Amino acid sequence: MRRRGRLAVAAAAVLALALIGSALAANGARSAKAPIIIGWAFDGNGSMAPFDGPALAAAKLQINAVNAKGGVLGRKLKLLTCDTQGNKPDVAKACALRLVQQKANVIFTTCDVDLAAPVVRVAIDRGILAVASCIGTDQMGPKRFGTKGRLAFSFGNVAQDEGSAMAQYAWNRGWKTAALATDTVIVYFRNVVQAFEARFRQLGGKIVTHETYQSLGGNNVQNAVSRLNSAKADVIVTSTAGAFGALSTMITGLRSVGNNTPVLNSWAGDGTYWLPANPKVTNYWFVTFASSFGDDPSKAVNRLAKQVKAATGGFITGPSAVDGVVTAIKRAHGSTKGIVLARVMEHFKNVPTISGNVSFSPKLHTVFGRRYRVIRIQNNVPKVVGTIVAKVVAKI
Amino acid sequence: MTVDWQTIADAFGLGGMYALMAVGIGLVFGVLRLVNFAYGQLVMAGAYSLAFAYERGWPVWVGILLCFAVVIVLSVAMDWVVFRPLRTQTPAVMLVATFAVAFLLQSIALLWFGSLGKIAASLSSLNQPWTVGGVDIRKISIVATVVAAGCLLALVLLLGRTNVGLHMRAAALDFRTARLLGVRANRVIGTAVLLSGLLAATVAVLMTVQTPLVTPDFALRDTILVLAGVVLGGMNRLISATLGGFAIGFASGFLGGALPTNQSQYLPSFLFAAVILVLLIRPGGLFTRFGQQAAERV
Amino acid sequence: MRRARAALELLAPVLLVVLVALFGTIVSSSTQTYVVTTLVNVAIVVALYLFIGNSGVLSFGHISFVAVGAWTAGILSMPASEKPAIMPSLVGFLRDTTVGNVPSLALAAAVGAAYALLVGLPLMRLSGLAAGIATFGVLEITHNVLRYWEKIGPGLNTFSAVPETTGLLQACVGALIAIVVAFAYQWSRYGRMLRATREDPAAARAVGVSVYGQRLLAFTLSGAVAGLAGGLYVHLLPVNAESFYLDLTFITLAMLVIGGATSLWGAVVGAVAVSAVDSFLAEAENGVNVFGRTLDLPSGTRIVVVGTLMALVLILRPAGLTGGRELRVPRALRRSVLTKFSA
Amino acid sequence: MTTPALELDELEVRHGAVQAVRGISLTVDRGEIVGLIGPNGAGKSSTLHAVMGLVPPGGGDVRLHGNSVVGRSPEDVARSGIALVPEGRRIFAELTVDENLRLGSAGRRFGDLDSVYELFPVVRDFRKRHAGALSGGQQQQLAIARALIARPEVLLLDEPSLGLAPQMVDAVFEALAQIRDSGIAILLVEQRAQRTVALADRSHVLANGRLRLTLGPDAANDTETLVSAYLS
Repeated sequence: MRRRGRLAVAAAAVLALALIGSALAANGARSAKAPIIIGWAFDGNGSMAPFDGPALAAAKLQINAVNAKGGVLGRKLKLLTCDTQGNKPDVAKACALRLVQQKANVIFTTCDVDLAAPVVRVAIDRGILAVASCIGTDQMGPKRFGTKGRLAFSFGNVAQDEGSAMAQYAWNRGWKTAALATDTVIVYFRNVVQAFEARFRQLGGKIVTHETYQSLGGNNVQNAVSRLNSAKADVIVTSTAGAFGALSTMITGLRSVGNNTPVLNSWAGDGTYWLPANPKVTNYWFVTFASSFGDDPSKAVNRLAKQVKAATGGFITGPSAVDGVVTAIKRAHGSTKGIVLARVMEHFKNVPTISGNVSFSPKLHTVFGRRYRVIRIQNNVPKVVGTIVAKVVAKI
Repeated sequence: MTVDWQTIADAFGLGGMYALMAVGIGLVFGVLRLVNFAYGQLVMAGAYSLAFAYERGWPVWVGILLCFAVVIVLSVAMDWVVFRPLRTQTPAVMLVATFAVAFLLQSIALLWFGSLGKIAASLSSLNQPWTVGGVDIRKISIVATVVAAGCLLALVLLLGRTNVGLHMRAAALDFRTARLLGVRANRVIGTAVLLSGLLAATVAVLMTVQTPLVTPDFALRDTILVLAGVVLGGMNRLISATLGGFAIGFASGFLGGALPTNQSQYLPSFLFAAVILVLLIRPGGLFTRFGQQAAERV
Repeated sequence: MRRARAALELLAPVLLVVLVALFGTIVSSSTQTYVVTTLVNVAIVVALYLFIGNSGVLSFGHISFVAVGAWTAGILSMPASEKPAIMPSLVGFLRDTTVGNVPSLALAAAVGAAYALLVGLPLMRLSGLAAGIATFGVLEITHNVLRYWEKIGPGLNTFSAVPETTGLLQACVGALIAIVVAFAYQWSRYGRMLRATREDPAAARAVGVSVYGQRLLAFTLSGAVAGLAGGLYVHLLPVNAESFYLDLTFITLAMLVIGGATSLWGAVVGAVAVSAVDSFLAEAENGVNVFGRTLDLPSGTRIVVVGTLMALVLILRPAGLTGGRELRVPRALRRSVLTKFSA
Repeated sequence: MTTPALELDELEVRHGAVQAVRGISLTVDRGEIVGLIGPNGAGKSSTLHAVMGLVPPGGGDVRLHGNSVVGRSPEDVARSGIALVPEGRRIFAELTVDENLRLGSAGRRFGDLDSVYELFPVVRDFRKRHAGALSGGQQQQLAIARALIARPEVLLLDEPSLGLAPQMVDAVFEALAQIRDSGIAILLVEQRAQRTVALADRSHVLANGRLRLTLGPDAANDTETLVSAYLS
């Protein structure tokens, strides 16, 4: 027994020593030319990893390209990363603090506002601009983070804009009635469908039914399938990510009972990794930032897509965010102070980036007005079938 | 409330699937007195095997063979590395150990295959329905239920009528005495673990029919529900455990259909409230004879 | 001698916690995050210990009490101006009431206790697996309701505007309060009665101890400590409903069992040891400097190593690192030092 | 001289730092009952456990018909022909009497049911009942019957009379005599010294892990010798 007690103490002591070691972590050495440091707290292996990873990889390429052309006002861009390991809140916060210690001028964060919150808090509390590459709600900004939230921006498309674009596309295709299927597990999914409904009604469309289900292990998708199958509509509209599990189940379920109603999804439904073998997916549409399948209207996009092996079009938000931040720094005459950059960015109006023109407003710190790619999947093969820009940002 | 025959058909299908999972969990409990929380990760591993085969374009039957091989190896390894050394420990330690194993397997899957998920090769034609009076009854519902009933029957006969089964029960009740009588206890328990592995692999094959995307948390929620169902039904007998599994699956499917759609997100609350209520009224199990208490290894 | 034993039983965990906190003062602000989290984890695991360790009944429901504590403290201490953004549907009195840091923690403990009492009233009649599944059901229901019911909280949103008042000092004090409460309880007659029911329920009943009553008392008390820990948590990190669900339940239970479920010392050692390994590996994945050398582990090492270590400790030392016993001083020391204490 | 059925040769057993058995040697031959008596903690049960392979011997040897069984697992020892009636009977209360009997033959031929029934009629009468429903004495009979069913060469009994009513003790000892007559070697561990000495062909007194004294049946009424053997 005494031995056990001692063992425990010894173990604790060793661990303590190890932690002391880690306390002496490396300090970022400052280079003489004073580069602009972008710190990126990304998710290396959790639920956001498939989105953060390609965005980060593509951003690196973009940063190299900017530096090759002489950098920003003569200063090089330097990227420092920290892995939040599945966006564990304590690791995320520690990462953000670490990046601050390493003198990051701008801090990039993960693709979900709730998971990004620890990082955003650390950055904006210290007057540093916080940028998300692909958060899709209107919450990355003052709406969610109050006055200091002025320093928070996202280069994702705001759900209100995306849902509105989806409605416009559906209406243009001649779909007059829609069945809504809301995945309630995250706010972005809900907002997209709400925005679709608002805009679709405005255009004169009719909503046949509202169904809800829960991805991420909820076992009621089959119930939603049966209900959707009994509703007669021109299109079934949903917003859910393939990786969250319910999408494959829902499409397989619908198609194997012989229901071939078109399904329209948001950027969340991008990618081919989730396509079931049999029956093959057909009559499936989604809107996205860019095509990751090599047929994007923009050559630059296609080149990047090939280099980073992106699973979804979200990868383009990484370099797009870099472009946006570079423009902001230029317009701020080289300042990297958070509030200065924020003031500039709030007035972005159709600022060109690799993923098209982006706009912000003092109220909306997430992109609207971007040109969406519409991709259709037939027999498991995706193909760009058009582009669309939302005329209005839907009110929800 | 919209309760129709379609809802009942869907609920029945879910019940059949959960009953099949319950047979495997109930068998391990019956023989090892162990609540194996990592059972779902066995199913997950099997499903990833199917996905592995699909990614390489192998025929479905090769994937199924691979699935069985992987799950069986994994379950036997689990028995050797974890269950055997802990056989005499308290239920809390054993349960937490299975948590650790589950957590570990899930982490490995996450690192190995990523969080996007992989599509599994499957017997997807089973997803097609027979339409009876306007109600779509998916073939998988029938298959799952029949397989569950078949496995249950086979195991009940094995446990009740054969010497191997007798030895299994004896080893479960009193490991040491069974060995003193000449029962090769580690071997018979290993057999039970192997059988539960077979069942897990079967579950993996059938579950991917309706849920073709395999993620690291594949079958996790289902395992939790089935565990609740098995305790609810009564863990001491395989039949009551299986019925418990069926009941919770059916209840889940039924409530999912009967709840207004905007309340569907509260389904877990309704379900677990029912579970708690039943446990308070019949702590020994819904399908056990009155007065029998579920007894875990103490 | 009895007093000496009691003194050590309290001092050992207190000292360990203070050491951890002192360690937190010499590290970088980023590493300090992990130290503070470790201290909050100590409070949670001590809450688990208070009930599970003394009663021998497994509970999967305690993280619910942590969650309601976090909800209480989070909602009430958030500035009223920030509330509408995160919690647009909040009911009136929650929307209009704002309290300070300390009252919010006290209320978190009170709500944790009240919820535990409410849940315990029916559930403490159960034992064994039925109790395990029923408490798990509580976790499921709590998580589900907190996640979607936007009238009483942020729903799916993260508590991103709660004042970050849990620093080293507050976390340390919180952990110490938890330890003192657990200690006082286990040395009280109620604690002894409950442990008697753990060893032999029938015998305890025979001498007039109400198993139900004693369990309910411990459950409520541990609910208070868990609620306090939840309050500390929400003042430390932007948490949401997912933060108080399966992962936290399993990791804290593992901490308890790994430390040794039947002693306060075991609970604290388990929480500190597992948190330390976990934090060190988390740091190492992003590169740490250990004695002059940079250690940079590949992504994902942490979760696999932590899982493996947990399984290994359980297999090799099923009674936990401390063997489930309180710390005793070696005999030689005992005479010289402890006689002074008891004198 | 033929090799004895069971032979313990300088057997030692350690439990951690404690030496429970310190080198004992004895033999049991076919058709013999050998008693092993002594106070609590003398090392009697440890001896049986070492024979069965439940604890590894710290030294010495155990031979069945001249072949060492040391190092084998309990189930292998049982299969090679040594049966133990464990302390506290250890019948499977949840199983039927019949199933308990079937377990006795695990891994060995299913032996002579009739002679077992003849020896213990109660086992036949309650065949279909749960073993837990039997009285203590009946359970002890079942435990012995279960050990006999596989026709072992050596039968070890650990305190078979513990907790039984006097008439039951009589019945059990009577049965043991009959079993001996059928040619089985019996090693009987008991606390009831006097009865054991009277029944056994010879009895060894064990104290502090050592054999102190060997008594013949005639010593059964020599209370003085018995008491002094215990107290030595």
